Amino acid sequence: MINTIFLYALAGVGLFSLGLYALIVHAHLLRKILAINIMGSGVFLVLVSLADRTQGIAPDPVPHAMVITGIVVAVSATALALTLMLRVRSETGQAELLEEPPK
Amino acid sequence: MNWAFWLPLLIVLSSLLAALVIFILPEEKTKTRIGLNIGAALLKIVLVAIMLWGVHSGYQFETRLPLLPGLELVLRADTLAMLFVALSAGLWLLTTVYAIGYLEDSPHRSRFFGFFGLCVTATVGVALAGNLITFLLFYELLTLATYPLIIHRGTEAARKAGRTYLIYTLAGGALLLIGTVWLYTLTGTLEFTARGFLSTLDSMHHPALIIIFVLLITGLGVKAALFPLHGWLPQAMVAPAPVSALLHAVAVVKAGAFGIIRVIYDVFGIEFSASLGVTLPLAIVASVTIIYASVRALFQDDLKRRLAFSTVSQVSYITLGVAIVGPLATIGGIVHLVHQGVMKITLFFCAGNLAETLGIHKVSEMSGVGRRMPWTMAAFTIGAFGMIGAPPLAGFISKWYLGLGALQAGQDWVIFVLAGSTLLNAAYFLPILYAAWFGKSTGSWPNERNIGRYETSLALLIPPVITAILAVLLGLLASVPFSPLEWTRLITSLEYTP
Amino acid sequence: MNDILWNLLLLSVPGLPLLLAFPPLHSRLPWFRYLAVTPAIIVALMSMTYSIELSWLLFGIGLGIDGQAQLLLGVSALLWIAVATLFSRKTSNSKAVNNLISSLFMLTMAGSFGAILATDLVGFFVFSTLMGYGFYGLLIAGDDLHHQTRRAARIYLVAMIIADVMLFEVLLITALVTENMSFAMAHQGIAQSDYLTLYLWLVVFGFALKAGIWPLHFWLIAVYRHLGSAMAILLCGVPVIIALLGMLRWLPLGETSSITTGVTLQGIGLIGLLYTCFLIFFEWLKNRSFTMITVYTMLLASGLFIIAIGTGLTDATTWIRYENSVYYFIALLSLALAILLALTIRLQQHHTTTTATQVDDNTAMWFERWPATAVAWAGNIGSHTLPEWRSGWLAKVNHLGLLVCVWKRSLAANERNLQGWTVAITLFLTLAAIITLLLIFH
Amino acid sequence: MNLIFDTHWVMMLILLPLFGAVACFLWSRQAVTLGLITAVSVLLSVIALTLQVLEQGTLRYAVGGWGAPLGIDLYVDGLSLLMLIVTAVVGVAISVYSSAYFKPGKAKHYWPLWMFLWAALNSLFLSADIFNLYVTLELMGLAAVALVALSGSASALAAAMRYLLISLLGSLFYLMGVALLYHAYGTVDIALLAQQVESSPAVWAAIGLMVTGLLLKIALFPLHFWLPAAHSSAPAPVSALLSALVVKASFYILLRLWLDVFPEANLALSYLLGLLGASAIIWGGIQALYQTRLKLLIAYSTVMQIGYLFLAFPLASIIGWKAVFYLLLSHAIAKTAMFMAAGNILFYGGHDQIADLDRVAQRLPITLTAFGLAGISLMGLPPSGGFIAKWLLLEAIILSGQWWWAIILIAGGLLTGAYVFKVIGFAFTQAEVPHEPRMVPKRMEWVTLTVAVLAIMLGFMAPQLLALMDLGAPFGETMS
Repeated sequence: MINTIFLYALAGVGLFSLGLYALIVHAHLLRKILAINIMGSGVFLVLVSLADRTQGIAPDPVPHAMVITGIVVAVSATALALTLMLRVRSETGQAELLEEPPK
Repeated sequence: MNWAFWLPLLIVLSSLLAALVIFILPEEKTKTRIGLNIGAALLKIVLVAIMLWGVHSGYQFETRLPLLPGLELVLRADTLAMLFVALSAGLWLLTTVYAIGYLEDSPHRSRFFGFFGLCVTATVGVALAGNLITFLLFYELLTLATYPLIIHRGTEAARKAGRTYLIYTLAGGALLLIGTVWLYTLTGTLEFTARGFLSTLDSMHHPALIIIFVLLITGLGVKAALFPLHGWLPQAMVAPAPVSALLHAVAVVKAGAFGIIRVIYDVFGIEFSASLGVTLPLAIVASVTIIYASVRALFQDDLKRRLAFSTVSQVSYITLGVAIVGPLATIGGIVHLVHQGVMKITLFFCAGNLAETLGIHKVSEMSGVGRRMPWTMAAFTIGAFGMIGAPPLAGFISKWYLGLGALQAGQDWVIFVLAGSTLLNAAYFLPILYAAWFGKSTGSWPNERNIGRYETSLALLIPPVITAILAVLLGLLASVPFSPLEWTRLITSLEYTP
Repeated sequence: MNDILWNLLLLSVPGLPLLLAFPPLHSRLPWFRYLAVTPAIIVALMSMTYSIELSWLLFGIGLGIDGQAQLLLGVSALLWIAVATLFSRKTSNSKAVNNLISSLFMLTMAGSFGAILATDLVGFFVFSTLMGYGFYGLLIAGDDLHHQTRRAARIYLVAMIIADVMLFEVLLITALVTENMSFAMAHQGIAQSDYLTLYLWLVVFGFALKAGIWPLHFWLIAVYRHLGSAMAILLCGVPVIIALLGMLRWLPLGETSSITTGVTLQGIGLIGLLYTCFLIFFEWLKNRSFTMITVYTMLLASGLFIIAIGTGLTDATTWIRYENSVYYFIALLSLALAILLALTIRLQQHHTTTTATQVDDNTAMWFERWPATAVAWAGNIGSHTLPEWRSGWLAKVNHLGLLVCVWKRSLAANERNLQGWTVAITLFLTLAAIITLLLIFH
Repeated sequence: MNLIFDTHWVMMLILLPLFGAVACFLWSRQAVTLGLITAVSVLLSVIALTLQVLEQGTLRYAVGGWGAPLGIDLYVDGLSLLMLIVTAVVGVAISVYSSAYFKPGKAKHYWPLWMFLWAALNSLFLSADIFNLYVTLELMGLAAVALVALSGSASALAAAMRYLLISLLGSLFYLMGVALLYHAYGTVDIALLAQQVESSPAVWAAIGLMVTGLLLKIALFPLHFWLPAAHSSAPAPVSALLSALVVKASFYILLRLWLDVFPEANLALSYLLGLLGASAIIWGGIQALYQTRLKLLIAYSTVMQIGYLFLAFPLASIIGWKAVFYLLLSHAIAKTAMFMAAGNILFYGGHDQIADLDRVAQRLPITLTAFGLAGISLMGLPPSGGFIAKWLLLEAIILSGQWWWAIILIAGGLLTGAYVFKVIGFAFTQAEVPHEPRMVPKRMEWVTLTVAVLAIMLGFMAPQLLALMDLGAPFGETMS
């Protein structure tokens, strides 16, 4: 019997993988940042869905607390990433990472 | 104050502290530096003399500091240690005096004398080490302290020599480390004990012990310049003369040889080593080194290079003496530690004098130099004859006991090695003497300078003369109490089961 | 009190020359050469048997005087005075060279006196080595030196070093069997040990090399060809006589018999005698060089000496009877030869010496040429009779020979003409072969 | 005395730098002074905490009195205490160094970030649950990225960006693992997990995710690609911080999890880690040898030294763990000194090309000495912390019978020797100074030397430090 909650979890893992794929494949920094965010959402989805470990009883509150914390972290990380991206673009003229090693 | 605890530590610290102060001394404070150098050297000699007397009267001097759980930093004054300590303390003073004269007006003296002091500290530490880990510690310190001395000149050749030196010695040190740790895991102790501490080990471990022996001896053999690990030594002669003198006579090469003595006698135990069957191969390696290096020395035109190959050859006498299982050979090997030191330092001092005063670096430039610098060349002559083993010089005593020991142990082949070495030594030393005394002088030298009132400055002249006299006295007065020979007899009596 | 005086006197016999070897001392003293001989003469004149033991010196060295030593000391002192007189006439222009020659002179003198007085093996060895090196120095010191003399001196040096190496082995063997190295104790010890034959042969070989006895006489002849009178007298009076003395002292004569060794020695002595006779005959026919004939006379005498030693070894009791006469023999021999040499050299100097240059070419000895000879020999049998590939192989050997030459040339950097090392190697190989054989038999 | 034993130093360690960060931010003109005061007070707190722990044993502190599973627990045992100590020591040294290094314009950004990083590090070491570890890891990462970007050059920004992405990626992997573990056992507390965890597919998946995420952050070969750029383009004090502490923090988490949470018998994984470590040693060493810039050389040296840390995994013995932990400590100190020395050289000559060092090296003897001493510790030559670590590691290797690691260990030591002396060799060549140099403030040189001497002194503190490590028996019960 496929539990709906388990389905959510699977979706979470799917998001995670999708994000990982995008992170590796795309060169543009904005896409990479978005990919990271999608991965994060995937993880949060897994966390929330798996909170319902014990059938019937009210879901465990702890994972929710975790997810909220995680979102806070993710927001600040994204903010930092976006600032950095803008700085990189203003310094190098493009929002991509050059592959060659530093001079 | 507990003298038994503090004295070994003080002996090590006397040069260490001096070195550290010298490091931070500004370059132009020549007087202070000289005072510090000489003062520390004298202090060390006094301390060593006290300890020598103490050891002879049966006092136990021992410093123990915790290093690792179950392992301690041990400085202990046993008879063998005292022999080496006395040698290095004595020759340090002379070399310091010499170096002060030699490096007059040259740059980076603070750095030089700082590392010089460190080098002696490490040597004394090697001598006093009471267990293998302490030995290892100072042994590696010695590598580090001598490297800057070798590349002191900063030329490309010096850098190259330094690099070679490091490759050899660091690799050797690594092998030594593995051997030591392995030994520790087998026995749980590394304490030097007369007649060794391994004979009680289960015979199941004997193959492992043989491998450990090879590891340790290879590691030490690098510094002792055993063939084929000697490659660094002839290159290292680019260093300034006092450094070469110290390197060849006291510090690096001797530390290796001393380590071999320690490992064979106080870790494995000579009788146990013989029963493992490892001494004969070692003796053969030493013999090959003796002959090979002598032959190589024949072909060197650079004086210091020739002396360097001579060192390779002569130091292996020590190893040979140790590897021939028998008390008399042991005496020969150990006493050569001192004798070779005194003779070789004389030779290097003289080579330095020639280079510094006349700009002579090659044997072929030495024709007639005896008339220009008679005192220097007289000292050189004594050193050279000592190396050949002419009686009654110090080298004769060593050869005597080595030969006798070989015969006593039934290893007659060693006689041929000794005879061959004598001939070869004569072959590469006598032409030098011949050229110096009887050759026609061309009248002009490559780079002559007038230093001082005498043939060269007194600081350069006195040390070789003193060591030359010592080389004569060590031979003539070999049987006098407290002579190295008598002291060595005392050491040997402890190493063999009666 | 008297003892102290005697000790001092005895010590000063080798000690005073040794002290006077220091340039600062002898350059300030007048007549120092004669001064150095004085203690020796005093001791030689006082007839007394006395000995001292210097236990603190080396492994313990003994000096002593008895009838035999007195005789030799006296003769040798006389020779030294004669040589000193000859020497002081010819002096170099350079002060440094003079100082050097004087020092070497003193060292040689100290060595010879010490060896005569020594009552133990080590002492004898020490002093005779000192004398040997000193003498080598004297041979080559001086401003204008014939290059052949230089070469001859080098051969002497090599012979001496090899002899010393052998005698060193003798010392080791002795030390192995006895604690006390004095002659008497050593003889006792060695007579009872298994090493007796080895000991005898090493001693005989070592000293025969030093004394230039047939068939080890090659260096002696080479050296003599180009010596001045002073050095010639010194050579026969000091190194040769000391070597003969060494044989007398070191061999356990009169205490033990070794028939085979003795007989073999007698045989060798006899052949040597015959050979020398031939030499003298041819020399007389060819060159009429008085010096060389004198030298050959010396060979003759040493041949006789070897026969005597052989006889002594065959029969101990006979030896005891004529022991003293052997000492007289060598003492007189040295005196007679010295006088003879002095005279002949004087004579020769009045005549023009035209022959010398012709003889020079022969001074390279056969074994010095052995690598080249071997290759030539192989070439002869190879290239004529064998197929191509063999000669190719020979070319390689030849190449090797060339390499040897390169080696030689590289040695020349040290000293122009170092062919002496071929001698060294050959001799060493011979020595090795002999010792190996002896060890096998032993 | 009561003051020491009753105060909650654990909280102080987190709050002090946090307040420091805020203060530096608010009063940016006095940032240097405020930062230094904070640094010293953190150091004092750590000392106090050490005394407290020595007196009372391991410490568990529930923040706000809530307690697990809902509240946050802080836990101090030998492992975390030593990490705190080394952080404090390095932190003070870096603070002193930075006080002279940065120009005022940069300093106002630097100090708050650095204090913030310190707070994150301290709370990371004190965390007793795996989720809290995630949060602190993330905080530390963000602060570190900002510090890397501080110099503002294009390469620094690019390196920072890459570092940020990697860091976030690693954290997310880790968080996924946390989620799985929580699902399986309903707790994130390490101690509780340790009692319950058994081998199961979910646990294995979690282990895989967490280890991957952490390895990314630790930069173990072959996941080290981001490290040299990030560590070498940052300002010197930041490089020191990253190499000495930030990388080590991730390793600390891995160690904690491996020792407490992950079940036994993951033999294959441990061998894999060992193998990667060995490759890192060789690869990092060779790379370092071929670098032409000093800071890159040091950065690759970090890659290499990280490899050593993983040699303990296949050995799985207490002595092995202690060895690598000791290595971690001594590497932290030595690497700090090394980066500081590189900073001095850069400061003085304006470049860090190794081939041109001879002009610079001769004029900075103190710096060069410091570099040499740190190098000795890295090589593992006695007497130094590195030597003790190497000795213990060799002992563990030989006791385990897996002798092939010893070959790697020795080869690594020789490679280290090669690249350290490649630099030091230039100290002795004579060369003229071609241009007007910028004088290095005395403070920077001396603090470098002090840290380097400390790296050597670690060789003489082994008995005490090893005893401290045993507190709470983090590596297992039996005494070695």
